[in-house]
Amino acid sequence: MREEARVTKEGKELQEETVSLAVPSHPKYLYVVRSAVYPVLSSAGFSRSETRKMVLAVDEACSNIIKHAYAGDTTKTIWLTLTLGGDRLRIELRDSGKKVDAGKIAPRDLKDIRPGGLGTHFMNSVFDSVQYDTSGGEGTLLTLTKKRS
Amino acid sequence: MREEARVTKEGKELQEETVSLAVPSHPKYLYVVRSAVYPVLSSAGFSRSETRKMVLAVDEACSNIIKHAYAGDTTKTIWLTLTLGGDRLRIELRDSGKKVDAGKIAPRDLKDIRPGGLGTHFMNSVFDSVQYDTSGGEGTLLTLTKKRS
Amino acid sequence: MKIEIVSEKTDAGYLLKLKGDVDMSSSPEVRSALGEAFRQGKGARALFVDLSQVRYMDSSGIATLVEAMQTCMKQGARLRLIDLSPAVRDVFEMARLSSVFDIFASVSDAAKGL
Amino acid sequence: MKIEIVSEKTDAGYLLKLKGDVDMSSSPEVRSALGEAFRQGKGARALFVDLSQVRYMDSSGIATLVEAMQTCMKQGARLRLIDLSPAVRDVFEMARLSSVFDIFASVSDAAKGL
Ligand SMILES: Nc1ncnc2c1ncn2[C@@H]1O[C@H](COP(=O)(O)OP(=O)(O)O)[C@@H](O)[C@H]1O
Ligand SMILES: Nc1ncnc2c1ncn2[C@@H]1O[C@H](COP(=O)(O)OP(=O)(O)O)[C@@H](O)[C@H]1O
Repeated sequence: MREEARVTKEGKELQEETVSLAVPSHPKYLYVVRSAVYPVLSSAGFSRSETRKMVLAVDEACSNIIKHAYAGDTTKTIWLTLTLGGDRLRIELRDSGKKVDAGKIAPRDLKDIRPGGLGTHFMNSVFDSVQYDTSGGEGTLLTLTKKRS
Repeated sequence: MREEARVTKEGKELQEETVSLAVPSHPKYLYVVRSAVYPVLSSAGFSRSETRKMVLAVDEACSNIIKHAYAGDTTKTIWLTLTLGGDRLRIELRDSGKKVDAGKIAPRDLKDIRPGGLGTHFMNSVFDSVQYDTSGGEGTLLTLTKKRS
Repeated sequence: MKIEIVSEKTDAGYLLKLKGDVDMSSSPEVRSALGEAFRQGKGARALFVDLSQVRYMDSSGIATLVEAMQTCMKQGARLRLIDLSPAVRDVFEMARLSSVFDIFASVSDAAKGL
Repeated sequence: MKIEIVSEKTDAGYLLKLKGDVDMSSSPEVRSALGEAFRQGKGARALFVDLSQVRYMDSSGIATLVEAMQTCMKQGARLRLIDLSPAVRDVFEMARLSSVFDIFASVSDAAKGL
Protein backbone atom coordinates (compact mmCIF):
# COMPACT_ATOMS: atom_id res chain seq x y z
CA MET A 1 0.00 0.00 0.00
CA ARG A 2 1.23 3.46 -0.80
CA GLU A 3 1.51 5.49 2.34
CA GLU A 4 0.68 8.80 0.73
CA ALA A 5 -1.16 11.10 3.09
CA ARG A 6 -2.81 14.37 2.21
CA VAL A 7 -3.78 17.10 4.60
CA THR A 8 -7.13 18.82 4.11
CA LYS A 9 -7.82 22.49 4.69
CA GLU A 10 -9.05 21.57 8.17
CA GLY A 11 -5.70 19.93 8.84
CA LYS A 12 -7.21 16.45 8.89
CA GLU A 13 -5.04 13.74 7.42
CA LEU A 14 -6.58 11.91 4.52
CA GLN A 15 -4.92 8.55 4.21
CA GLU A 16 -5.34 6.90 0.85
CA GLU A 17 -6.43 3.28 1.02
CA THR A 18 -5.15 0.90 -1.62
CA VAL A 19 -6.26 -2.56 -2.61
CA SER A 20 -4.14 -4.45 -5.14
CA LEU A 21 -5.03 -7.57 -7.04
CA ALA A 22 -3.20 -9.64 -9.62
CA VAL A 23 -4.86 -12.49 -11.52
CA PRO A 24 -3.98 -14.72 -14.48
CA SER A 25 -5.26 -13.42 -17.83
CA HIS A 26 -7.84 -16.19 -18.04
CA PRO A 27 -11.54 -15.36 -18.44
CA LYS A 28 -12.39 -17.57 -15.46
CA TYR A 29 -10.65 -15.02 -13.21
CA LEU A 30 -12.98 -12.20 -14.28
CA TYR A 31 -15.37 -13.49 -11.65
CA VAL A 32 -12.64 -13.23 -9.01
CA VAL A 33 -11.93 -9.64 -10.09
CA ARG A 34 -15.62 -8.72 -9.89
CA SER A 35 -15.97 -10.43 -6.50
CA ALA A 36 -13.02 -8.48 -5.09
CA VAL A 37 -13.79 -5.10 -6.66
CA TYR A 38 -17.50 -4.99 -5.82
CA PRO A 39 -17.19 -4.82 -2.00
CA VAL A 40 -14.34 -2.29 -2.18
CA LEU A 41 -16.49 0.10 -4.20
CA SER A 42 -19.77 -0.46 -2.40
CA SER A 43 -18.16 0.04 1.01
CA ALA A 44 -16.58 3.24 -0.36
CA GLY A 45 -20.06 4.73 -0.49
CA PHE A 46 -20.98 4.34 -4.15
CA SER A 47 -24.58 3.35 -4.84
CA ARG A 48 -25.44 -0.16 -5.88
CA SER A 49 -26.13 0.89 -9.45
CA GLU A 50 -22.90 2.93 -9.75
CA THR A 51 -20.94 0.09 -8.19
CA ARG A 52 -22.43 -2.40 -10.66
CA LYS A 53 -21.53 -0.15 -13.58
CA MET A 54 -17.96 0.35 -12.36
CA VAL A 55 -17.53 -3.38 -11.83
CA LEU A 56 -18.78 -3.91 -15.38
CA ALA A 57 -16.31 -1.35 -16.72
CA VAL A 58 -13.41 -3.00 -14.87
CA ASP A 59 -14.51 -6.40 -16.20
CA GLU A 60 -14.57 -4.97 -19.74
CA ALA A 61 -11.09 -3.50 -19.26
CA CYS A 62 -9.81 -6.92 -18.15
CA SER A 63 -11.54 -8.65 -21.08
CA ASN A 64 -9.86 -6.18 -23.43
CA ILE A 65 -6.49 -6.95 -21.91
CA ILE A 66 -7.06 -10.68 -22.42
CA LYS A 67 -8.36 -10.25 -25.98
CA HIS A 68 -6.23 -7.41 -27.33
CA ALA A 69 -3.11 -6.94 -25.19
CA TYR A 70 -2.47 -10.65 -24.63
CA ALA A 71 -4.21 -11.89 -27.81
CA GLY A 72 -5.92 -14.66 -25.86
CA ASP A 73 -2.86 -15.91 -23.99
CA THR A 74 -4.41 -16.97 -20.67
CA THR A 75 -1.13 -17.45 -18.78
CA LYS A 76 -0.14 -13.80 -18.43
CA THR A 77 -1.02 -11.47 -15.56
CA ILE A 78 -3.48 -8.61 -15.09
CA TRP A 79 -2.60 -6.17 -12.29
CA LEU A 80 -5.26 -4.00 -10.67
CA THR A 81 -4.89 -1.28 -8.08
CA LEU A 82 -7.85 0.46 -6.46
CA THR A 83 -7.00 3.63 -4.59
CA LEU A 84 -9.57 5.37 -2.43
CA GLY A 85 -8.56 8.96 -1.89
CA GLY A 86 -10.57 11.42 0.14
CA ASP A 87 -12.47 12.74 -2.85
CA ARG A 88 -11.63 10.39 -5.66
CA LEU A 89 -11.48 6.73 -6.62
CA ARG A 90 -8.67 5.67 -8.94
CA ILE A 91 -8.48 2.25 -10.58
CA GLU A 92 -5.34 1.27 -12.44
CA LEU A 93 -5.09 -1.75 -14.73
CA ARG A 94 -1.72 -2.88 -15.98
CA ASP A 95 -0.69 -5.51 -18.47
CA SER A 96 2.61 -6.60 -19.98
CA GLY A 97 1.25 -7.29 -23.45
CA LYS A 98 0.97 -5.51 -26.74
CA LYS A 99 0.71 -1.79 -26.16
CA VAL A 100 -2.66 -0.29 -26.95
CA ASP A 101 -2.94 2.01 -29.97
CA ALA A 102 -4.68 4.76 -28.03
CA GLY A 103 -5.76 6.49 -31.21
CA LYS A 104 -7.71 3.42 -32.28
CA ILE A 105 -9.73 3.22 -29.10
CA ALA A 106 -13.03 4.94 -29.56
CA PRO A 107 -16.46 3.96 -28.35
CA ARG A 108 -18.55 2.77 -31.27
CA ASP A 109 -21.67 4.49 -32.45
CA LEU A 110 -24.42 2.92 -30.37
CA LYS A 111 -26.87 3.21 -33.24
CA ASP A 112 -24.77 0.69 -35.08
CA ILE A 113 -26.30 -2.49 -33.62
CA ARG A 114 -23.64 -5.17 -33.85
CA PRO A 115 -21.74 -7.40 -31.50
CA GLY A 116 -18.61 -5.86 -29.97
CA GLY A 117 -17.22 -2.40 -29.32
CA LEU A 118 -19.21 -1.74 -26.15
CA GLY A 119 -16.43 -2.03 -23.55
CA THR A 120 -14.96 1.39 -24.18
CA HIS A 121 -18.43 2.92 -24.11
CA PHE A 122 -19.17 1.34 -20.71
CA MET A 123 -15.89 2.64 -19.27
CA ASN A 124 -16.54 6.17 -20.49
CA SER A 125 -20.13 6.27 -19.32
CA VAL A 126 -19.42 5.51 -15.65
CA PHE A 127 -15.92 6.91 -15.04
CA ASP A 128 -14.99 10.60 -15.08
CA SER A 129 -11.73 9.89 -16.87
CA VAL A 130 -10.35 6.96 -18.86
CA GLN A 131 -6.67 7.22 -19.73
CA TYR A 132 -4.34 4.86 -21.54
CA ASP A 133 -0.62 5.27 -20.87
CA THR A 134 1.87 3.32 -22.98
CA SER A 135 4.97 5.22 -21.91
CA GLY A 136 6.09 2.52 -19.47
CA GLY A 137 8.61 -0.22 -20.26
CA GLU A 138 6.08 -2.78 -21.40
CA GLY A 139 2.33 -3.04 -21.77
CA THR A 140 -0.34 -0.48 -21.06
CA LEU A 141 -1.48 1.32 -17.94
CA LEU A 142 -5.18 2.13 -17.98
CA THR A 143 -6.34 4.60 -15.34
CA LEU A 144 -10.02 5.05 -14.50
CA THR A 145 -11.07 7.73 -12.04
CA LYS A 146 -14.34 8.78 -10.46
CA LYS A 147 -15.22 11.48 -7.99
CA ARG A 148 -16.60 10.27 -4.65
CA SER A 149 -19.69 12.16 -3.69
CA MET B 1 2.42 -14.12 -11.36
CA ARG B 2 5.21 -16.64 -11.03
CA GLU B 3 5.77 -18.38 -14.29
CA GLU B 4 6.94 -21.66 -12.79
CA ALA B 5 5.96 -24.62 -14.90
CA ARG B 6 6.28 -28.26 -13.96
CA VAL B 7 6.27 -31.17 -16.31
CA THR B 8 4.30 -34.28 -15.35
CA LYS B 9 5.34 -37.85 -16.07
CA GLU B 10 3.16 -37.68 -19.17
CA GLY B 11 5.11 -34.65 -20.34
CA LYS B 12 2.17 -32.34 -19.80
CA GLU B 13 3.05 -28.90 -18.53
CA LEU B 14 1.43 -27.93 -15.26
CA GLN B 15 1.33 -24.18 -15.05
CA GLU B 16 0.87 -22.78 -11.59
CA GLU B 17 -1.82 -20.13 -11.33
CA THR B 18 -1.31 -17.31 -8.89
CA VAL B 19 -3.70 -14.73 -7.51
CA SER B 20 -2.26 -11.95 -5.34
CA LEU B 21 -4.12 -9.51 -3.16
CA ALA B 22 -3.01 -6.69 -0.89
CA VAL B 23 -5.40 -4.88 1.45
CA PRO B 24 -5.12 -2.35 4.28
CA SER B 25 -4.93 -3.92 7.75
CA HIS B 26 -8.41 -2.69 8.61
CA PRO B 27 -11.12 -5.16 9.70
CA LYS B 28 -13.48 -3.77 7.06
CA TYR B 29 -11.24 -5.31 4.38
CA LEU B 30 -11.70 -8.83 5.76
CA TYR B 31 -14.88 -8.95 3.72
CA VAL B 32 -12.94 -8.03 0.59
CA VAL B 33 -10.43 -10.79 1.32
CA ARG B 34 -13.19 -13.36 1.81
CA SER B 35 -14.98 -12.20 -1.35
CA ALA B 36 -11.80 -12.59 -3.41
CA VAL B 37 -10.55 -15.85 -1.89
CA TYR B 38 -13.86 -17.75 -1.99
CA PRO B 39 -14.26 -17.94 -5.80
CA VAL B 40 -10.59 -18.83 -6.32
CA LEU B 41 -10.90 -21.83 -4.01
CA SER B 42 -14.34 -22.98 -5.10
CA SER B 43 -13.41 -22.83 -8.78
CA ALA B 44 -10.28 -24.83 -7.92
CA GLY B 45 -12.53 -27.77 -7.17
CA PHE B 46 -12.77 -27.68 -3.40
CA SER B 47 -16.18 -28.47 -1.92
CA ARG B 48 -18.38 -25.75 -0.57
CA SER B 49 -17.75 -26.80 3.02
CA GLU B 50 -13.98 -27.06 2.55
CA THR B 51 -13.94 -23.70 0.78
CA ARG B 52 -15.90 -22.11 3.62
CA LYS B 53 -13.48 -23.51 6.18
CA MET B 54 -10.43 -22.33 4.25
CA VAL B 55 -11.93 -18.85 3.83
CA LEU B 56 -12.55 -18.80 7.58
CA ALA B 57 -8.95 -19.82 8.27
CA VAL B 58 -7.60 -17.08 5.96
CA ASP B 59 -9.89 -14.55 7.64
CA GLU B 60 -8.55 -15.64 11.05
CA ALA B 61 -4.98 -15.33 9.82
CA CYS B 62 -5.71 -11.77 8.65
CA SER B 63 -7.42 -10.92 11.94
CA ASN B 64 -4.35 -12.18 13.79
CA ILE B 65 -2.11 -9.98 11.65
CA ILE B 66 -4.27 -6.94 12.47
CA LYS B 67 -4.47 -7.75 16.18
CA HIS B 68 -1.05 -9.16 16.93
CA ALA B 69 1.45 -8.23 14.19
CA TYR B 70 0.13 -4.68 13.69
CA ALA B 71 -1.31 -4.24 17.23
CA GLY B 72 -4.47 -2.73 15.81
CA ASP B 73 -2.80 -0.28 13.40
CA THR B 74 -5.30 -0.25 10.53
CA THR B 75 -3.09 1.62 8.04
CA LYS B 76 -0.59 -1.15 7.33
CA THR B 77 -0.83 -3.76 4.58
CA ILE B 78 -1.68 -7.46 4.46
CA TRP B 79 -0.33 -9.33 1.41
CA LEU B 80 -1.91 -12.58 0.27
CA THR B 81 -0.83 -14.94 -2.48
CA LEU B 82 -2.87 -17.95 -3.55
CA THR B 83 -1.01 -20.43 -5.73
CA LEU B 84 -2.84 -23.28 -7.41
CA GLY B 85 -0.40 -25.99 -8.33
CA GLY B 86 -1.37 -29.20 -10.03
CA ASP B 87 -1.76 -31.11 -6.80
CA ARG B 88 -1.60 -28.50 -4.10
CA LEU B 89 -3.00 -25.16 -3.00
CA ARG B 90 -0.63 -22.79 -1.24
CA ILE B 91 -1.74 -19.61 0.50
CA GLU B 92 0.86 -17.17 1.74
CA LEU B 93 0.11 -14.27 4.09
CA ARG B 94 2.72 -11.61 4.68
CA ASP B 95 2.86 -8.69 7.06
CA SER B 96 5.49 -6.09 7.92
CA GLY B 97 4.67 -5.93 11.63
CA LYS B 98 5.92 -7.48 14.83
CA LYS B 99 7.33 -10.91 14.08
CA VAL B 100 5.30 -13.75 15.48
CA ASP B 101 6.76 -15.77 18.36
CA ALA B 102 6.17 -19.10 16.66
CA GLY B 103 6.72 -20.98 19.92
CA LYS B 104 3.80 -19.17 21.51
CA ILE B 105 1.32 -20.11 18.82
CA ALA B 106 -0.57 -23.18 19.84
CA PRO B 107 -4.24 -24.00 19.36
CA ARG B 108 -5.99 -23.80 22.70
CA ASP B 109 -7.62 -26.73 24.41
CA LEU B 110 -11.16 -26.72 23.03
CA LYS B 111 -12.54 -28.02 26.32
CA ASP B 112 -11.55 -24.70 27.83
CA ILE B 113 -14.63 -22.68 26.87
CA ARG B 114 -13.57 -19.05 26.70
CA PRO B 115 -13.48 -16.30 24.12
CA GLY B 116 -10.37 -16.28 21.91
CA GLY B 117 -7.69 -18.71 20.82
CA LEU B 118 -9.73 -20.37 18.08
CA GLY B 119 -8.02 -18.93 14.99
CA THR B 120 -5.00 -21.20 15.16
CA HIS B 121 -7.26 -24.20 15.70
CA PHE B 122 -9.33 -23.34 12.60
CA MET B 123 -6.19 -23.01 10.45
CA ASN B 124 -4.84 -26.35 11.62
CA SER B 125 -8.11 -28.19 11.19
CA VAL B 126 -8.59 -27.39 7.49
CA PHE B 127 -5.06 -26.99 6.11
CA ASP B 128 -2.49 -29.79 5.78
CA SER B 129 0.32 -27.53 6.91
CA VAL B 130 0.52 -24.21 8.75
CA GLN B 131 3.98 -22.66 8.83
CA TYR B 132 5.23 -19.38 10.27
CA ASP B 133 8.48 -18.02 8.85
CA THR B 134 10.12 -15.02 10.51
CA SER B 135 13.46 -15.27 8.74
CA GLY B 136 12.66 -12.48 6.27
CA GLY B 137 13.69 -8.85 6.69
CA GLU B 138 10.53 -7.74 8.44
CA GLY B 139 7.27 -9.26 9.54
CA THR B 140 6.04 -12.80 9.27
CA LEU B 141 5.29 -15.10 6.34
CA LEU B 142 2.52 -17.57 7.10
CA THR B 143 2.15 -20.42 4.61
CA LEU B 144 -0.95 -22.60 4.52
CA THR B 145 -1.09 -25.58 2.17
CA LYS B 146 -3.72 -28.13 1.23
CA LYS B 147 -3.69 -31.05 -1.15
CA ARG B 148 -6.11 -30.82 -4.07
CA SER B 149 -8.04 -34.02 -4.49
CA MET C 1 -18.98 -18.72 -11.45
CA LYS C 2 -20.65 -21.28 -13.64
CA ILE C 3 -23.57 -20.60 -15.88
CA GLU C 4 -26.51 -22.98 -15.84
CA ILE C 5 -28.61 -23.26 -18.97
CA VAL C 6 -31.93 -25.07 -19.02
CA SER C 7 -33.54 -25.59 -22.40
CA GLU C 8 -37.24 -26.32 -22.75
CA LYS C 9 -39.42 -26.92 -25.79
CA THR C 10 -42.64 -24.90 -25.83
CA ASP C 11 -45.41 -24.66 -28.43
CA ALA C 12 -44.04 -21.52 -30.04
CA GLY C 13 -40.34 -22.43 -29.87
CA TYR C 14 -37.46 -23.12 -27.50
CA LEU C 15 -37.16 -21.43 -24.12
CA LEU C 16 -33.65 -21.04 -22.68
CA LYS C 17 -33.34 -20.18 -19.00
CA LEU C 18 -29.97 -18.77 -18.02
CA LYS C 19 -28.77 -18.77 -14.42
CA GLY C 20 -25.52 -17.19 -13.23
CA ASP C 21 -23.09 -14.72 -14.78
CA VAL C 22 -22.83 -14.23 -18.53
CA ASP C 23 -19.30 -12.98 -19.10
CA MET C 24 -16.34 -13.64 -21.40
CA SER C 25 -15.87 -16.96 -19.64
CA SER C 26 -19.45 -18.27 -19.93
CA SER C 27 -20.83 -16.62 -23.07
CA PRO C 28 -19.31 -19.24 -25.41
CA GLU C 29 -21.48 -21.77 -23.58
CA VAL C 30 -24.54 -19.54 -23.99
CA ARG C 31 -23.71 -19.10 -27.67
CA SER C 32 -23.56 -22.83 -28.27
CA ALA C 33 -26.80 -23.44 -26.37
CA LEU C 34 -28.47 -20.82 -28.58
CA GLY C 35 -27.00 -22.47 -31.68
CA GLU C 36 -28.36 -25.81 -30.53
CA ALA C 37 -31.81 -24.27 -30.00
CA PHE C 38 -31.69 -22.82 -33.53
CA ARG C 39 -30.84 -26.23 -34.99
CA GLN C 40 -33.41 -28.17 -32.98
CA GLY C 41 -36.10 -25.53 -33.33
CA LYS C 42 -35.84 -24.86 -37.07
CA GLY C 43 -39.07 -23.36 -38.36
CA ALA C 44 -40.21 -22.27 -34.89
CA ARG C 45 -41.91 -18.89 -34.58
CA ALA C 46 -39.79 -17.70 -31.69
CA LEU C 47 -36.84 -18.25 -29.39
CA PHE C 48 -37.37 -17.25 -25.74
CA VAL C 49 -34.55 -16.39 -23.37
CA ASP C 50 -35.35 -16.05 -19.68
CA LEU C 51 -32.88 -13.63 -18.05
CA SER C 52 -34.46 -13.38 -14.58
CA GLN C 53 -31.68 -15.40 -12.94
CA VAL C 54 -28.79 -13.64 -14.67
CA ARG C 55 -26.94 -11.76 -11.94
CA TYR C 56 -24.39 -10.25 -14.27
CA MET C 57 -23.93 -9.66 -17.99
CA ASP C 58 -21.08 -7.96 -19.81
CA SER C 59 -20.58 -6.92 -23.44
CA SER C 60 -19.78 -10.50 -24.48
CA GLY C 61 -23.24 -11.53 -23.26
CA ILE C 62 -24.80 -8.63 -25.14
CA ALA C 63 -22.87 -9.57 -28.27
CA THR C 64 -24.19 -13.12 -27.94
CA LEU C 65 -27.79 -11.87 -27.73
CA VAL C 66 -27.30 -9.48 -30.67
CA GLU C 67 -25.99 -12.40 -32.73
CA ALA C 68 -28.99 -14.49 -31.70
CA MET C 69 -31.30 -11.69 -32.81
CA GLN C 70 -29.58 -11.56 -36.19
CA THR C 71 -29.89 -15.34 -36.62
CA CYS C 72 -33.57 -15.15 -35.67
CA MET C 73 -34.16 -12.43 -38.25
CA LYS C 74 -32.54 -14.56 -40.95
CA GLN C 75 -34.74 -17.52 -39.99
CA GLY C 76 -37.89 -15.38 -39.86
CA ALA C 77 -38.31 -16.06 -36.13
CA ARG C 78 -38.64 -13.71 -33.17
CA LEU C 79 -36.16 -13.40 -30.29
CA ARG C 80 -38.08 -12.63 -27.11
CA LEU C 81 -36.28 -11.83 -23.87
CA ILE C 82 -38.02 -12.46 -20.57
CA ASP C 83 -37.85 -10.83 -17.13
CA LEU C 84 -34.54 -8.97 -17.06
CA SER C 85 -32.82 -8.85 -13.66
CA PRO C 86 -31.76 -5.38 -12.41
CA ALA C 87 -28.14 -6.09 -13.38
CA VAL C 88 -29.12 -7.00 -16.93
CA ARG C 89 -31.49 -4.02 -17.14
CA ASP C 90 -28.58 -1.72 -16.19
CA VAL C 91 -26.35 -3.09 -18.95
CA PHE C 92 -29.11 -2.90 -21.54
CA GLU C 93 -29.71 0.73 -20.65
CA MET C 94 -26.02 1.58 -20.82
CA ALA C 95 -25.87 -0.09 -24.22
CA ARG C 96 -29.12 1.64 -25.29
CA LEU C 97 -30.50 -1.76 -26.21
CA SER C 98 -33.71 -1.69 -24.17
CA SER C 99 -35.67 -0.61 -27.22
CA VAL C 100 -33.83 -2.85 -29.67
CA PHE C 101 -34.85 -6.14 -28.07
CA ASP C 102 -38.38 -7.37 -27.47
CA ILE C 103 -38.61 -7.70 -23.71
CA PHE C 104 -41.49 -9.33 -21.81
CA ALA C 105 -42.38 -9.66 -18.16
CA SER C 106 -43.20 -13.36 -18.25
CA VAL C 107 -43.13 -16.45 -20.45
CA SER C 108 -46.89 -16.30 -20.96
CA ASP C 109 -46.72 -12.63 -22.03
CA ALA C 110 -43.91 -13.47 -24.45
CA ALA C 111 -45.94 -16.30 -26.01
CA LYS C 112 -48.75 -13.95 -27.01
CA GLY C 113 -49.23 -12.57 -30.53
CA LEU C 114 -46.92 -14.87 -32.39
CA MET D 1 -20.45 -6.08 4.53
CA LYS D 2 -22.66 -4.53 7.10
CA ILE D 3 -24.42 -6.36 9.87
CA GLU D 4 -28.08 -5.64 10.54
CA ILE D 5 -29.37 -6.22 14.03
CA VAL D 6 -33.07 -6.17 14.84
CA SER D 7 -34.02 -6.30 18.50
CA GLU D 8 -37.47 -7.38 19.62
CA LYS D 9 -39.00 -7.71 23.07
CA THR D 10 -40.81 -11.01 23.66
CA ASP D 11 -42.56 -12.41 26.76
CA ALA D 12 -39.56 -14.42 27.90
CA GLY D 13 -36.85 -11.90 27.04
CA TYR D 14 -35.18 -10.06 24.19
CA LEU D 15 -34.82 -11.57 20.72
CA LEU D 16 -31.91 -10.34 18.57
CA LYS D 17 -31.99 -11.16 14.88
CA LEU D 18 -28.63 -10.87 13.16
CA LYS D 19 -28.32 -10.50 9.41
CA GLY D 20 -25.03 -10.42 7.50
CA ASP D 21 -21.48 -11.37 8.40
CA VAL D 22 -20.26 -11.48 12.00
CA ASP D 23 -16.53 -10.88 11.78
CA MET D 24 -13.83 -8.78 13.47
CA SER D 25 -15.36 -5.74 11.81
CA SER D 26 -18.97 -6.25 12.87
CA SER D 27 -18.75 -8.18 16.13
CA PRO D 28 -18.22 -5.03 18.25
CA GLU D 29 -21.65 -3.93 17.03
CA VAL D 30 -23.13 -7.30 17.93
CA ARG D 31 -21.47 -7.12 21.35
CA SER D 32 -22.97 -3.72 22.09
CA ALA D 33 -26.42 -4.81 20.91
CA LEU D 34 -26.18 -7.78 23.28
CA GLY D 35 -25.07 -5.46 26.09
CA GLU D 36 -28.05 -3.23 25.42
CA ALA D 37 -30.39 -6.25 25.51
CA PHE D 38 -28.89 -7.27 28.87
CA ARG D 39 -29.46 -3.80 30.30
CA GLN D 40 -32.98 -3.41 28.95
CA GLY D 41 -33.96 -6.98 29.70
CA LYS D 42 -32.66 -7.24 33.27
CA GLY D 43 -34.46 -10.03 35.11
CA ALA D 44 -35.66 -11.71 31.90
CA ARG D 45 -35.57 -15.49 31.78
CA ALA D 46 -33.79 -15.68 28.46
CA LEU D 47 -31.99 -13.94 25.64
CA PHE D 48 -32.72 -15.27 22.15
CA VAL D 49 -30.35 -14.82 19.21
CA ASP D 50 -31.64 -15.70 15.74
CA LEU D 51 -28.72 -16.76 13.53
CA SER D 52 -30.64 -17.90 10.45
CA GLN D 53 -29.54 -14.92 8.37
CA VAL D 54 -25.87 -15.00 9.39
CA ARG D 55 -23.95 -15.95 6.27
CA TYR D 56 -20.57 -15.93 7.94
CA MET D 57 -19.16 -16.05 11.46
CA ASP D 58 -15.55 -16.10 12.58
CA SER D 59 -13.90 -16.57 15.98
CA SER D 60 -14.69 -13.00 17.01
CA GLY D 61 -18.38 -13.80 16.58
CA ILE D 62 -17.99 -16.99 18.57
CA ALA D 63 -16.14 -15.07 21.28
CA THR D 64 -19.02 -12.59 21.41
CA LEU D 65 -21.55 -15.40 21.87
CA VAL D 66 -19.42 -17.11 24.53
CA GLU D 67 -19.24 -13.83 26.44
CA ALA D 68 -23.00 -13.44 26.13
CA MET D 69 -23.46 -16.94 27.53
CA GLN D 70 -21.24 -16.06 30.48
CA THR D 71 -23.20 -12.86 31.15
CA CYS D 72 -26.45 -14.83 30.97
CA MET D 73 -25.14 -17.35 33.49
CA LYS D 74 -24.22 -14.57 35.90
CA GLN D 75 -27.69 -13.06 35.57
CA GLY D 76 -29.42 -16.42 35.95
CA ALA D 77 -30.85 -16.21 32.43
CA ARG D 78 -30.63 -18.59 29.48
CA LEU D 79 -28.95 -17.85 26.15
CA ARG D 80 -30.86 -19.59 23.38
CA LEU D 81 -29.59 -19.63 19.82
CA ILE D 82 -32.06 -20.07 16.98
CA ASP D 83 -31.84 -21.61 13.52
CA LEU D 84 -28.13 -21.69 12.67
CA SER D 85 -27.30 -21.18 8.99
CA PRO D 86 -24.99 -23.81 7.39
CA ALA D 87 -22.03 -21.42 7.62
CA VAL D 88 -22.57 -20.89 11.36
CA ARG D 89 -23.16 -24.61 11.90
CA ASP D 90 -19.77 -25.33 10.26
CA VAL D 91 -17.94 -22.91 12.56
CA PHE D 92 -19.69 -24.23 15.65
CA GLU D 93 -18.69 -27.75 14.72
CA MET D 94 -15.08 -26.78 14.09
CA ALA D 95 -15.03 -25.04 17.46
CA ARG D 96 -16.82 -28.05 19.11
CA LEU D 97 -19.41 -25.65 20.45
CA SER D 98 -22.54 -27.33 19.09
CA SER D 99 -23.11 -29.05 22.43
CA VAL D 100 -22.09 -26.08 24.58
CA PHE D 101 -24.83 -23.75 23.37
CA ASP D 102 -28.58 -24.36 23.55
CA ILE D 103 -29.69 -24.38 19.94
CA PHE D 104 -33.32 -24.40 18.75
CA ALA D 105 -34.97 -24.71 15.37
CA SER D 106 -37.40 -21.83 15.82
CA VAL D 107 -38.34 -18.97 18.11
CA SER D 108 -41.40 -20.86 19.36
CA ASP D 109 -39.30 -23.94 20.19
CA ALA D 110 -36.81 -21.76 22.01
CA ALA D 111 -39.55 -20.13 24.09
CA LYS D 112 -40.64 -23.49 25.54
CA GLY D 113 -39.67 -24.75 29.00
CA LEU D 114 -38.42 -21.51 30.49
N1 LIG E 1 -6.18 -3.31 -23.71
C1 LIG E 1 -6.21 -3.12 -25.06
N2 LIG E 1 -5.12 -3.36 -25.82
C2 LIG E 1 -5.17 -3.18 -27.15
N3 LIG E 1 -6.26 -2.73 -27.83
C3 LIG E 1 -7.37 -2.47 -27.15
C4 LIG E 1 -7.40 -2.65 -25.72
N4 LIG E 1 -8.63 -2.30 -25.31
C5 LIG E 1 -9.32 -1.93 -26.40
N5 LIG E 1 -8.59 -2.02 -27.52
C6 LIG E 1 -9.02 -1.67 -28.91
O1 LIG E 1 -10.20 -0.87 -28.80
C7 LIG E 1 -11.30 -1.45 -29.51
C8 LIG E 1 -12.62 -1.18 -28.81
O2 LIG E 1 -12.67 -1.89 -27.59
P1 LIG E 1 -14.07 -2.28 -26.93
O3 LIG E 1 -14.92 -1.06 -26.94
O4 LIG E 1 -13.85 -2.89 -25.60
O5 LIG E 1 -14.75 -3.33 -27.91
P2 LIG E 1 -14.30 -4.81 -28.37
O6 LIG E 1 -13.20 -5.24 -27.48
O7 LIG E 1 -15.55 -5.61 -28.21
O8 LIG E 1 -13.88 -4.64 -29.81
C9 LIG E 1 -10.93 -2.92 -29.62
O9 LIG E 1 -11.53 -3.55 -30.70
C10 LIG E 1 -9.41 -2.87 -29.71
O10 LIG E 1 -8.99 -2.60 -31.04
N1 LIG F 1 0.25 -12.93 13.18
C1 LIG F 1 0.55 -13.06 14.49
N2 LIG F 1 1.52 -12.27 15.03
C2 LIG F 1 1.84 -12.39 16.33
N3 LIG F 1 1.23 -13.27 17.19
C3 LIG F 1 0.27 -14.07 16.72
C4 LIG F 1 -0.13 -13.99 15.35
N4 LIG F 1 -1.10 -14.91 15.16
C5 LIG F 1 -1.30 -15.50 16.35
N5 LIG F 1 -0.48 -15.01 17.31
C6 LIG F 1 -0.41 -15.47 18.73
O1 LIG F 1 -1.08 -16.75 18.83
C7 LIG F 1 -2.14 -16.70 19.79
C8 LIG F 1 -3.29 -17.61 19.34
O2 LIG F 1 -3.93 -17.06 18.17
P1 LIG F 1 -5.41 -17.42 17.85
O3 LIG F 1 -5.57 -18.91 17.97
O4 LIG F 1 -5.78 -16.85 16.55
O5 LIG F 1 -6.31 -16.77 18.99
P2 LIG F 1 -6.51 -15.24 19.44
O6 LIG F 1 -5.94 -14.38 18.35
O7 LIG F 1 -7.98 -15.14 19.57
O8 LIG F 1 -5.78 -15.12 20.74
C9 LIG F 1 -2.51 -15.24 19.87
O9 LIG F 1 -3.11 -14.89 21.08
C10 LIG F 1 -1.14 -14.56 19.68
O10 LIG F 1 -0.41 -14.51 20.87
